[in-house]
Amino acid sequence: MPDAQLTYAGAANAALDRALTERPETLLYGEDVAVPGGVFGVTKGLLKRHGDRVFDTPISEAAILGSAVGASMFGRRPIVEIMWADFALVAFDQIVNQAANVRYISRGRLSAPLTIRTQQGNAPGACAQHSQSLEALFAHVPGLTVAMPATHQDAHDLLLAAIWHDDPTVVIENRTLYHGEKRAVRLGGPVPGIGGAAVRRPGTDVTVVTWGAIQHAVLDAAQRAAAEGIDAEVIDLRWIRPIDLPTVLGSVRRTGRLLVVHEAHTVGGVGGEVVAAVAESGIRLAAPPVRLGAPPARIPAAPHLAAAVLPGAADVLGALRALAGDGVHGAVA
Amino acid sequence: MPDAQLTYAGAANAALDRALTERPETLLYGEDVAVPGGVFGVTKGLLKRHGDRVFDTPISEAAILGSAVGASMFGRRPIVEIMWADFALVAFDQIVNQAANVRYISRGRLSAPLTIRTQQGNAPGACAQHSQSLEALFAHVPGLTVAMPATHQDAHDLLLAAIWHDDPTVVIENRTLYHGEKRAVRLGGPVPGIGGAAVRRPGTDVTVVTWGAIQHAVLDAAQRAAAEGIDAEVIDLRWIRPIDLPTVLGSVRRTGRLLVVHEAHTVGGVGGEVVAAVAESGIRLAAPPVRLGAPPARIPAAPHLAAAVLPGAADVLGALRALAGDGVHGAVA
Amino acid sequence: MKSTTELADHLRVMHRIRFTEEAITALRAAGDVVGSVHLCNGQEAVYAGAVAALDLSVDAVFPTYRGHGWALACGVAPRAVLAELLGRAGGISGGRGGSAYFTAPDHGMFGENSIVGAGAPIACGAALAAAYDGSGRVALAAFGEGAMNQGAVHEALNLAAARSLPVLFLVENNGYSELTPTDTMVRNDQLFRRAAGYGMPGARVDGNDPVAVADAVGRAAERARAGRGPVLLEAMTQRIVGHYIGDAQQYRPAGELDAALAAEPIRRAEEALRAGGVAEAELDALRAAVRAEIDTAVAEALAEPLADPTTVLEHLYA
Amino acid sequence: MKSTTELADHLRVMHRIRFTEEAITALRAAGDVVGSVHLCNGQEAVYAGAVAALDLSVDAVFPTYRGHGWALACGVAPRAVLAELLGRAGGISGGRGGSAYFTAPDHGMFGENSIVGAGAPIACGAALAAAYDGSGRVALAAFGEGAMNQGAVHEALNLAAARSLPVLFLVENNGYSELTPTDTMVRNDQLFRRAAGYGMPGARVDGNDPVAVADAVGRAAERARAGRGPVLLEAMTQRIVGHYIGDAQQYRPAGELDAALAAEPIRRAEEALRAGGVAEAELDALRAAVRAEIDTAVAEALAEPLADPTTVLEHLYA
Ligand SMILES: Cc1ncc(C[n+]2csc(CCOP(=O)(O)OP(=O)(O)O)c2C)c(N)n1
Ligand SMILES: Cc1ncc(C[n+]2csc(CCOP(=O)(O)OP(=O)(O)O)c2C)c(N)n1
Ligand SMILES: [Mg+2]
Ligand SMILES: [Mg+2]
Repeated sequence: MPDAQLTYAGAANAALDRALTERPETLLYGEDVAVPGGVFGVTKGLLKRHGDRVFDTPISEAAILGSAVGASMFGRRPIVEIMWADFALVAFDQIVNQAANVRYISRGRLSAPLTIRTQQGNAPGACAQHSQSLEALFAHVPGLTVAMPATHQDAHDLLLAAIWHDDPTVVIENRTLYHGEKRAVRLGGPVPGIGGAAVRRPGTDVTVVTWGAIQHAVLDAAQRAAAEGIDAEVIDLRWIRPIDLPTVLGSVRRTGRLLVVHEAHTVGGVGGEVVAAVAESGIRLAAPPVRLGAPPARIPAAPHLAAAVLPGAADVLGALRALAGDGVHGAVA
Repeated sequence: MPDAQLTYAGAANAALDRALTERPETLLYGEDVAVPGGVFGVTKGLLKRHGDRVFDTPISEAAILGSAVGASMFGRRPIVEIMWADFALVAFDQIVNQAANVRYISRGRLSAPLTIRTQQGNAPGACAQHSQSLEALFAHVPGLTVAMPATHQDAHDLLLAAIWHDDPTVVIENRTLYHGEKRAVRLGGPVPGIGGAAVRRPGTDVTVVTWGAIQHAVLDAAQRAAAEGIDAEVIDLRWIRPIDLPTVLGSVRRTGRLLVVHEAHTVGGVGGEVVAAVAESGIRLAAPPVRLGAPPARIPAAPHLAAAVLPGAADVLGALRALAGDGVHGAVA
Repeated sequence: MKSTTELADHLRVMHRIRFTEEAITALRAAGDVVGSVHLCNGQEAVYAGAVAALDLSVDAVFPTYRGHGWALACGVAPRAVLAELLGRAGGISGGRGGSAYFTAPDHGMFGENSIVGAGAPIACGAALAAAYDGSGRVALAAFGEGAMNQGAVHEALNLAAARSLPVLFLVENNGYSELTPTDTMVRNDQLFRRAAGYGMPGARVDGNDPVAVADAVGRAAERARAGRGPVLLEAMTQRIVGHYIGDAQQYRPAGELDAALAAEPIRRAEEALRAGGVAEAELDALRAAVRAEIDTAVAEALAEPLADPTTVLEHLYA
Repeated sequence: MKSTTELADHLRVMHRIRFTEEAITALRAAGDVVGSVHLCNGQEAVYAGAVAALDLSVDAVFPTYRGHGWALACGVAPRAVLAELLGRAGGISGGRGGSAYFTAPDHGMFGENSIVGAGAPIACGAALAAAYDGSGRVALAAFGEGAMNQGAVHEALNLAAARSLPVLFLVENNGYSELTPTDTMVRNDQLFRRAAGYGMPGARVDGNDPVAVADAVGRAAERARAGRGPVLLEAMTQRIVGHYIGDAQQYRPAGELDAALAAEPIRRAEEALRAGGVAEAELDALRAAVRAEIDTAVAEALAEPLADPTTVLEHLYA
């Protein structure tokens, strides 16, 4: 399969291009996605190449999402963009009360194979209404599937999997990743199915479960921890619903230690789900599990203030030291 | 302080009446709350007694919630009703992106002392869009405070505490409790502050943390378990944000066993937060903690189908047996 | 003559709806049906007329929780509607939807919706699909006049207008938003006038006259099918029952209900047919025939087994 | 004569806004200000005119993320706006709000809003409070023309009309929703005409003429204060910059920007003053004075300490 040198945004664009090419029933629409090619340029060129299946919409999230639900019930496969995950909250009903119910209530006579592309998280200077990490809100809803790609390859693969998936799927990207350096991205391979975590760094001393852009800070910290003799295994959950528990449990069984890191607020975040699932599994840990997320605060706009709220590599390193820095490693017999 | 024989709905009505009487800055509005006295009759008589501070609104949740945010910034203390928690999702932005930010962004120069009264959960025959238990969606949001009264006294006390509270507070009632038998309710006492769980049944063998209407099924099960020699301590969380961790941890430290029961879907539910907090505390448990909630499904309308999805007393009893039925009790040394 | 047979056909549909809902009322009183049930008694002409003007082999209807009448007009068997409310295996949604959220896609009825206004953008999606599948589909979004104040309806109206989508927005104006008179919740209660702001035609129609409704919907559908965009129709009607079964309706001014009963569509249709020379015996026969049909449907529905609770976890995902 | 001094006063405010945003643009280019910044260059007449017609001792303004101009017109010190964007301790919101979400309640400016349309219902609440506090407050909700398609704005328009709330809905029609021409997103681009559907007056006003804006807002405010309800004003203007700093504006047709520059309010105001007999020297002096004021403000803002990061967990709850 061909390799291409692409940015994360380019990888997502390639996935959209392939979907529009191979699946004539796909539609791509949202605010500024067609003529402008997206406020982040992710959908550039797609209108030109695919014509009237790509179009711009009014600033009407309920109409965007609701029409996607309706179109998907009639054989279309809409890929709609909600520019920021924060904005999904003006029309959350269409996702939770509408899209998620279509297949179940009709007992499979109808389905809603739609993909909601959005992006979230803090970026320098972003205000509190443009900085939230809201995956926990989507992940609690039966009927939805939720992906959070954080690598170039996943920006392509997870989006493709979501579009091919026959139920409503939310793909949460991260704008701080869009225009970084280019990387080799495998294109044209078989379309992957949904689900499945990825071990980004194998390790023996502590399992770090993370997802989204923050994992790059986690990998930095893991590397620095390695220099201190702490060998962390870093798992990128990638799919927030369903969660790949076997991979998580298998790792924790080996390391006996668990750290969960996400950019979202700790309280009520998906980290709680991961820690709870591990606790329920009965795996005996050598140390209490630890969640590292944002403390109770809104996200301030000034970068140095946001940095004081959001977890960073230094916090992760500190947590790794506290959790696994005692030299005693491995699970309790 | 006077005792009155009231239904759960009557207790909430009494709290609203007192608030409207003692706090001239309160407003009470929403769909059908004034002239009709509420679709569940909870606000009956309040328009008559308090006049134009009580009024009906169009079917416009964004306008109801947004105007409450605005009015609360200008010295009013709005108490607005969202008829079903499910409906909050058509205007979730006003709660999460607006109300929750007012104090923080203005560094306290503005505040949003508003109370959102709603109710949730399944009731016989209710459809999937009128049956969800959504507390996890509210509980993840810093800046919000969330209560779930399940007793007659709490229907009064928690609502009063919420109204007196100087920040946006969501009070989630349950319509299956509104018109049950009357009970003695203490009125006129000092207005309680927010927060604090309640031990509904002291016990030694296993800690059951629960909240909302389902706790009545939990108490039934606990009683039946007692006959089998399982002495369960039942804690009603009452406040979902903030969670009263000291009470939960103190109990688990004594019993060494934890069961969390809620009507909401298990995955991504607040039960995960409770289990995670206990795991993080380092308290050694005699058995893995257990969460009992709804499995991944939408809520079907037919009562016997809904019963097959939602946890009930029998499920709780089964969980208690599996968790503490081994005769060995108490925490691990 | 044509108009007589046309009206008689409408009357048959209206009887079917009325008798089915009378049966539901009895079943609810008996406790066989539980939960809140929204009847459409008094509004039957809207459904009979509108559906008669559509081509359900391609068109799609998106009603609300007050959807029994829509389903029956679309040709869903009364037995299947009754079985749904009874949680029977043969219910149109196998007991998943209940009274307020069932769906009958095989009959062009793409789901009730229990979130006020939420069906309007979904209907836009059905119309949007038509632009690509060449079906010539027209989507009809039905909702109450109170829903006109819901944000999602506004966004749907604008999207449909902006993209000239083949959507008919049909407002069932029965005067009430649950227990509240809707004219107290708007400053301009001529809701059809909002259409101009979106650049689409809007009109009021006598919602108690199935022929008038069929005529207006038919012309709007033709226009939409021709690619000329959406239309907003405001059908003036009334409930002759409560918002839900058990609603005591204390909020209705004295005399209003009597006036509504005098104007209700079944009575009016029968009077018109009498005036048109149809014999009383014929009207009695029609009534009796439909009543018998519904009695049978009730018996059949009650005889069905309950939906199998071991299947409740199915169909969440493909 | 009056009109000359009035226009000169407006010009001073417009200069203050323009020079402040030119300074912001430079600070953004230098990397002192980060993140997306929405400038209002070209729309200054709306803010100067509207605020001049309000009584900020009681009235309340609710702008959008494009709010620098509103804040400055409301009397927020340029230093405090600049410091906010620079994350300085003296920023109007202590660096919490940044460019797109700061709030200046002490100046009658009750917060930018970065959720399109969300400020409209909040403004209704400020007006609702006025019905009880006897303040006589009028709330002004400002938003772009693209926001007219957002559900929350619709619900606010209807609620304000239904309850005759003293709200002015001021549409800043600059023709674009971010990078998309808004006239392609509606079928009727005369947005003020939507007002009639709600039963409120609606009108277009020349948004590049501060006197015309002040006049229209003043009359609407008087009407609202008298208890006669809301008004929808559509101020026709344009951006002479991108949606955000860095927007290359390839989406703008050739010539459009030149036309916009020819019509932009500061140039127009200066021409009018010249025509009115004001000497070039006076205009130069005014420009120079405001520029000096802003230069000082920039220096002061840059000299301030950063907001203290140890306080970021404060003020979440009382
Ligand atoms: C978003 C939302 N808000 C509120 C409700 C509660 N509710 C159900 S029916 C109804 C009244 C609707 O009135 P109208 O639109 O006129 O329709 P009708 O019931 O008269 O047919 C309300 C407020 C709801 N289901 N969804
Ligand atoms: C609910 C919501 N949807 C989308 C956005 C992204 N967005 C920010 S500004 C903007 C364009 C708004 O256009 P308009 O209302 O005309 O105001 P202008 O920017 O022209 O002043 C959009 C779509 C948002 N902030 N909020
Ligand atoms: Mg109605
Ligand atoms: Mg604009």
